[in-house]
Amino acid sequence: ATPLTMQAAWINDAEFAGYFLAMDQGYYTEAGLDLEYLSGGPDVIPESTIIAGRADLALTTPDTTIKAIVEQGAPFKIIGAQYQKNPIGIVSLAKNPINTPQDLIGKTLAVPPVNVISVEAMLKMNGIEPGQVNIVPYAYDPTPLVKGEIDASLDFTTNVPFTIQQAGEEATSFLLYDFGYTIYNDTVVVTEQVLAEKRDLLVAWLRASRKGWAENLADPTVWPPKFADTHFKGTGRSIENEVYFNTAQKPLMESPEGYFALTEDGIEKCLSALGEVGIVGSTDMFDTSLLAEV
Amino acid sequence: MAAERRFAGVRNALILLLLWEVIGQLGLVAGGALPPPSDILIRLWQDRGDYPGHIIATLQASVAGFVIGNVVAVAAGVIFALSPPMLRLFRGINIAAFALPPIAIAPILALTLSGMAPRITLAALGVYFVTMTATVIGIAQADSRAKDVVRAYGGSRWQVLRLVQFRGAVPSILAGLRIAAPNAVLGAILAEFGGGGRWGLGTYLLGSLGRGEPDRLWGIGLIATLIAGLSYAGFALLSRKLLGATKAVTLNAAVPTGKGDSGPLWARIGMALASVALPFALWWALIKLSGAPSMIAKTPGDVFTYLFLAPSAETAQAKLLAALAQTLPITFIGMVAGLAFAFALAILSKLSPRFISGFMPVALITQTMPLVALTPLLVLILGRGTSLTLWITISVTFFPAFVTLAQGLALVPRSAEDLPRAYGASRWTELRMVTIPASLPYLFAATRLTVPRALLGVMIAEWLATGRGIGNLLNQSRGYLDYGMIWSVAAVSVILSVVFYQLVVVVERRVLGRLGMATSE
Amino acid sequence: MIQPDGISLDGVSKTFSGRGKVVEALRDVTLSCPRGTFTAIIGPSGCGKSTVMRIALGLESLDAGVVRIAGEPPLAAARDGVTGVAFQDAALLPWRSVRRNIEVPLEVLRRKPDAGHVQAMIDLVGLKGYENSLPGELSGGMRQRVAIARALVTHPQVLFMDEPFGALDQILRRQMNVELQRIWAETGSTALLVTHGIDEAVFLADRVVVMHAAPGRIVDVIDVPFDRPRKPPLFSDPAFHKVCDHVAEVLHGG
Amino acid sequence: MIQPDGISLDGVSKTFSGRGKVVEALRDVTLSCPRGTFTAIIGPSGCGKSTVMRIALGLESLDAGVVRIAGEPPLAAARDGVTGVAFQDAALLPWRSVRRNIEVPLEVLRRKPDAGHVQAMIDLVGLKGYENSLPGELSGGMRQRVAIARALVTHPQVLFMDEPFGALDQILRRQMNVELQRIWAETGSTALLVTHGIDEAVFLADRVVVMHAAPGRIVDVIDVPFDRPRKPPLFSDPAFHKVCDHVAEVLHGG
Ligand SMILES: Nc1ncnc2c1ncn2[C@@H]1O[C@H](COP(=O)(O)OP(=O)(O)OP(=O)(O)O)[C@@H](O)[C@H]1O
Ligand SMILES: Nc1ncnc2c1ncn2[C@@H]1O[C@H](COP(=O)(O)OP(=O)(O)OP(=O)(O)O)[C@@H](O)[C@H]1O
Ligand SMILES: Cc1ncc(C[n+]2csc(CCO)c2C)c(N)n1
Ligand SMILES: [Mg+2]
Ligand SMILES: [Mg+2]
Repeated sequence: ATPLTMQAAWINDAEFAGYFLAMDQGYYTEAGLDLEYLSGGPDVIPESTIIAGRADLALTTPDTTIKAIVEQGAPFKIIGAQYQKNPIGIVSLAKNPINTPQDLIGKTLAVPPVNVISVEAMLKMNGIEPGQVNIVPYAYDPTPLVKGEIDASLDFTTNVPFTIQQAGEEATSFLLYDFGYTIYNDTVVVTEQVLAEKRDLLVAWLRASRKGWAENLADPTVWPPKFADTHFKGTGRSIENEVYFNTAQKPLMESPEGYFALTEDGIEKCLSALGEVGIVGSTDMFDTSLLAEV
Repeated sequence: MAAERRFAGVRNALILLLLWEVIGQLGLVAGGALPPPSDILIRLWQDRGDYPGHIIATLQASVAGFVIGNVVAVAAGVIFALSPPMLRLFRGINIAAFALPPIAIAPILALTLSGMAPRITLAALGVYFVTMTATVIGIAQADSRAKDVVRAYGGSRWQVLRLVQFRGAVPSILAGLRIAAPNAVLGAILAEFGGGGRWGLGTYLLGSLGRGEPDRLWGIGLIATLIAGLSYAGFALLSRKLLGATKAVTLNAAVPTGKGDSGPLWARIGMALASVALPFALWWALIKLSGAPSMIAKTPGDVFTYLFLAPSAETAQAKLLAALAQTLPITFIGMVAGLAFAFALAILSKLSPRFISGFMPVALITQTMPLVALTPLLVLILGRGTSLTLWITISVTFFPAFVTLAQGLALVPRSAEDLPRAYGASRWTELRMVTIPASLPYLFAATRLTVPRALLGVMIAEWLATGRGIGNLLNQSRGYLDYGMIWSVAAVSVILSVVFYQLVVVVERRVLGRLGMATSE
Repeated sequence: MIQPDGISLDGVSKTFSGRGKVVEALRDVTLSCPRGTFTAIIGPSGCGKSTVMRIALGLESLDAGVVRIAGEPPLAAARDGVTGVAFQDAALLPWRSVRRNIEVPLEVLRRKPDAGHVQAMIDLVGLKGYENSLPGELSGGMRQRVAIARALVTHPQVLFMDEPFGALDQILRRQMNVELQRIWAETGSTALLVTHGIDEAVFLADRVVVMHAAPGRIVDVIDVPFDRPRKPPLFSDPAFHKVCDHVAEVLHGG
Repeated sequence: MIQPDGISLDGVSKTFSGRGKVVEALRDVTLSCPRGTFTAIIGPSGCGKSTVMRIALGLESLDAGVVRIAGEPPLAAARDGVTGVAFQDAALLPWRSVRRNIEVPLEVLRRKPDAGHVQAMIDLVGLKGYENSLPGELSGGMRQRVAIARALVTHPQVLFMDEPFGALDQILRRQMNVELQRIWAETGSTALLVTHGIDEAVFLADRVVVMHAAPGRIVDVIDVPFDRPRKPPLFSDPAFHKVCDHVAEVLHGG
């Protein structure tokens, strides 16, 4: 087996269940890969890891990746996308619901600093001036939302509503995707050099990962409990949370063209949405040929 | 007496705990976002299976970092105390080690080192400056009368150091180690945020953040505090044992034989240039040696290009200046507030040791509890304005200053304090006329510790809560892989810290010089 | 009404338990100095003289006994500005000039320093010209003189001095003896002087208290009958020598 | 070959420019103490006695002049373990016990402390039982005695003592005088003693150097002719008094 290293985008949670399954079931080994999996975290910038040569491929948010290609000349290629629809959305409490961008006017919205321009783009697309919404930093803890200090937060809609339910509140949310900010997420990114040198391995990785995801999402409640003592051990999260997450993310990942699909339409939407933010990408930043081989 | 005092300390801590319980149970603070201790304990018990792995990981990194950082710090402190030119030469580097925002360096460390190394490095960086400063001041304040004895017997510089200065510096170094303990633990935890590992209290905290369960977060914070607290208590005890009756009997009146800025003008100018150039040279060399890709690791030249020559330079400058304009004013206020708070506490520690021993656990929590975990609570109580920034800045700055100051106050010889007492002076008059002036060198050392931290405190508040200034700029830039901006912010924040620091040094030299006291800088 | 004693110690005991050993510094020391009298304490090194003084000043806790200064507990008396003190160690504040060191007690007592008076004290101890020097720039004897000036500057009603002239040369010492007597007589203060000079003790004091060591205790109180003001020729008076010899005998004997 | 002097200062001048004022501490001081002689320096407070000593020890820079200790520059002599010193201020290391304070010079000179000898020194100064006490637990006079023991512990060939007996009572002082004479004679060392006691100077010294102040200078060197070893009865010898009177005259006169 040939070694291959992947950098995930966040700590171990259901967002990466498909990879865990593929690892545990030996799909990567079958494909001739000796996969090393690196967990992420809030201060881990996956693109940096592949630039530094610490990993061969990384799961990224496309806005960051494409901005880096455009502005820094980073030699990245996107060879797949885990989420066909970005799960990031505006989450609020049902008792103070925010169901559309218009509802945000005059409200306080917590956004991770990285995502501020995405939110501003979405607001602009919906005819709202950024000044009309009070944007404050968000550090992934929903307590201020639950306590009403903020009215809404930008977070993974697949995840936080569960926490809010646990806290005894009802959550409501909408995806940025559904209001014009049509980007992928957890895009699979490699450097041009790796693409050239390890193309076969990458194809093998995509194939094995697809298999893992298909099996995992066949019944989203089955696999997370199996990782309780392995991949999910000591993460501080609960298995119920992962099941919720896994279930919620299923519709966002599925595509008629299979998992990781990069469709012409999808790429077009992604690029045009980013264009609104001032990130002018192009189709040649995507390499769909590997998926074609799978 | 001693037993009574210890009892009073325990009693005060218990009262505090009880108060906390009541507040927590009734949800008096922040709509119940502050969990009562009982909930935290119950939660700790429920989570007991998770903890061992995380504790071991954090313990390994923080202990290794603590040991390495302190060994280097004491060695460096000795060298700097013996050779003021070296101290000047390394000032920029020393301050950078203290003032560089962990959020900026953690990712870089993770990319250039592997395994536990990034965590150990960050923990070591967290302790280095504090212990080094404590060593330098301890050595500089050594009693010249005792030095004369050794010198009169032909004692070498080394013997003077070993027999008099180093031993004399032990109380001060122990104070440094006390501050270092929480710094090491926090450093290790912060490194986990950028490292992507599976184990460690920081990692556990990350996973728990999204749960919106403050009792878990507090549990993690309290375990970290416990680790730091044990170390703190150990060194405090050692310090009390060692110090006891061994402080100087009388004040040393001797005026330091001023060497001053010696040497010809060209040598002094050369020295000044070298001390400015060296940090940049080292920065450049480290980047080259680490072999990190140039898109990530920027040399001083790259930063210059980014800020002044590149096509995007103007935008970058504008962003940076706008952010600085937001950050700087509050930094000044935060610096003063942090120092004032430390000063008030230090005075209180002299006037009412019991109160302080009860307060100490609270102080330690503020030092080891990662602020990310506290932010929700803080914003609920204080909002997201100036008062929050000030409180965060105070919490980031006061502790080293407080311990240093308290140490200085504790070292004042009995005979000096007898004088005002014999005239029936109030405790306050005694402090004002004798104790505080006698410990001025420590007051300045404390100020020097506060200055670089204040900027860091403001940046953390900006990053976590207010979304303004260079703290926010730094965080946003990370998301866009705008490493040019990341390094610019880091460089500017270090340069600012150095400038503030230098201002303090100038004032310190003038004041202490006028009063006939030895300066450590 | 009976006026209270200037200084009164009643059954005072004090034991130190240091690291090295346990020392019974004072055992049942009773001493009363009526108002306006001059008392000298003499005794071997380590017999507890300084401890007596520090206890009378309220600087040291006692194991047993009662102390009154002008009828008040020591700290209250000190607060009222009754006491003046020169410690065995000059205990100058190194960062303050000679003048500002002398002004310390005035500041503590919140009295306005009278520049002329402070200068007079400086001149008295022969430090004219050194007003602005720091203690580190003075010789050992000069520092001690600053401490003397500082003890006198508040016109204390009760004056404590712990070997104030130890580092001075003979002439200066005699001069200071005479000056001290003059100031004491002028102010009508109660004085307690610790000294190793038998002649000095006899020249200055109304009563010489002799202490012995281990445990520290008072073995005798010797009255000195000479008229006031005493003049330097007294030093060569045979009667004077007789008293001195008596003191020496008690001091050295049993 | 002529043996070099034990201590020799040639045309030494020293001016301090402190913050208070400029002080000419020494002007053209020339002094030579042949090997094995005992010299006492006497002079008013602030005349530069301590400065002479500190210069001879290499602790103070000079403006002009040459200093030799046993033929060597001060620092070289010190390194060779030639010198012993007791400062005016006891200058003990506060964290070291009495015994360990006395051992300091031995440690500096990398000699192995001989426990018996160190104990003998402790007994000599009457501190038996206080071996493990810290300086903070001693009286003023006791601290000074530790400094004396420390000065003697290295069997120095050249011994400097700056008012070592200032805080001691008369008897102890006399005892120490006698002991010092004995040790000095036994070791054949060159001794330089700064003192305010004229009788002490005359009793101990072969020559008494009288200094005057402002500027600090030597005004006379008076030979003391008495045989060795000198015994305490000498103190009451009329010849002794005559020398003392002469010293006093030079000291006070001029
Ligand atoms: N803080 C202390 N801790 C322990 N022992 C002490 C302390 N202070 C004084 N002593 C002991 O108490 C005794 C008396 O000390 P004190 O200073 O009163 O002596 P003294 O008569 O003033 O002597 P001297 O003439 O040498 O100054 C000494 O034996 C000393 O060792
Ligand atoms: N470091 C210094 N800076 C300025 N002046 C000094 C310094 N040291 C000593 N002097 C001055 O030098 C003069 C001589 O001082 P020195 O200590 O030699 O006197 P001394 O003869 O030992 O006096 P004493 O008997 O009082 O100890 C004094 O006038 C003193 O003010
Ligand atoms: C791929 C990925 N990126 C980030 C997070 C953590 N997270 C939750 S919401 C949010 C803001 C938008 O990125 C972030 C960073 C995650 N769970 N998965
Ligand atoms: Mg005494
Ligand atoms: Mg002197």
